[in-house]
Amino acid sequence: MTEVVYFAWVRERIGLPRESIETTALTVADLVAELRAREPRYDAAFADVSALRVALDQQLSDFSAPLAGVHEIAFFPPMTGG
Amino acid sequence: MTEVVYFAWVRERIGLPRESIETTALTVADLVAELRAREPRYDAAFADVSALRVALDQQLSDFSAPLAGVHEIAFFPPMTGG
Amino acid sequence: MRISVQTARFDPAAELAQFGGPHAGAIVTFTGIVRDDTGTMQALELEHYPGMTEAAMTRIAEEASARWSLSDVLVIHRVGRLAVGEPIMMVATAARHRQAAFAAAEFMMDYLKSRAPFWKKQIGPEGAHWIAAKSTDEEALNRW
Amino acid sequence: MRISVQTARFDPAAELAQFGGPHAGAIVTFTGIVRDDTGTMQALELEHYPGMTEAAMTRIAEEASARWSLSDVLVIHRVGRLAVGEPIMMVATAARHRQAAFAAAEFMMDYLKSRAPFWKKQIGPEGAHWIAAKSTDEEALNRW
Repeated sequence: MTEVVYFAWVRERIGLPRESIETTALTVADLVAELRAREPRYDAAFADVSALRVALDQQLSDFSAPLAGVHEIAFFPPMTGG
Repeated sequence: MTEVVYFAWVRERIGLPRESIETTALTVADLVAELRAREPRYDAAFADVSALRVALDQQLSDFSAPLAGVHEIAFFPPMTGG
Repeated sequence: MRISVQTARFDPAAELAQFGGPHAGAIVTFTGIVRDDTGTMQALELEHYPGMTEAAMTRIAEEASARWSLSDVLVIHRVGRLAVGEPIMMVATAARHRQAAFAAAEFMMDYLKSRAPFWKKQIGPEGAHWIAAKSTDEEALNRW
Repeated sequence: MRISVQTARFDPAAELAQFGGPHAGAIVTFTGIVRDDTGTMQALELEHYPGMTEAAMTRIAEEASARWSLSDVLVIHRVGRLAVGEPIMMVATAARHRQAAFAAAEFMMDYLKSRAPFWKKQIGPEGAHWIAAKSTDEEALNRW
């Protein structure tokens, strides 16, 4: 099982902060395609991945990264700290 | 009468913080030549004018500046504030 | 070194009073305050990614510390609901010389803006909206 | 705006507590502290040019304030005899954005270093010597 976590408007569009999923996706991009196929709210949230960032096990990563060995995948918009 | 003011090591070499002088010097450089001719301690203090700065009526100026209308001339080393 | 992610309000003056260490010649602080540009903002809400946030702040502070030989470093960032006029965050750097203290503080600010997982939501009378990242914030990283 | 040349010690934290004004989003402070690089320094003595000093500090603060639209600005500089570890001087800037607050503070520091009439003398067990200006301080002015 893989934990998928959502923040900010990604969380709001999908309607939940985190979920455990069973996936065979090899890369982040594969997982995104899988999620988009699920339901319109996922499709809407991931419509423009250039507006999204991804972290694998709390390290910033990118959409082409492999998922092997990853426990937690987080999707969120560009950060606005400071 | 013109007030001449000295700071930091210029003051220490000349041995006084300020003096009133009667001068017919037209420029700062002329005044420096006049002072150097007075006594060895002035000659020593003004030996290297590139190591000195001058202010005319409390405005930074340079050695070629005219003295007409100036009331207070200050000589000092480069500033080290902050 | 002090790193804190907190919901509680903090006092930048009290933080400065305790900051520095014995060999500092130069101390720089930056304080960010909730600003109301529109005149109608009711609050700012800050979401973050617990765990990753602390790790990112620590990494940024350690990198600044090593690169500019800081004798002390501080990063505080609030999360949760903040009112206009309240401090959001603060960084402080202590170094021997002013250039190092300034550079380290600016470096930390640039990285916190775009590389620490915080998201700001502005709450006004007509609802809430997420503040978008600025491309200039991403570009600011290029100078380091 | 607050400009002060003073012999009395000051408290940077207390100054920060009072600083800012209602529309600031970003506050930067710089504090300079007497540092003992040799391990044998007994005191630092600061001489200045009364009258010209205040005028130079005011001019520098007004220029920074206009150029970066500061909502508040502070410059304090001590003169006389200072012990190791005591604050020498402080600048603070308040602006809407962080870049303006940082730039204004660095600009003021660069100008205070080389354009305000202060001279530092280091007092040690084997006597006193005037601290020489650094060419890098003069060069720092070129960036503004």
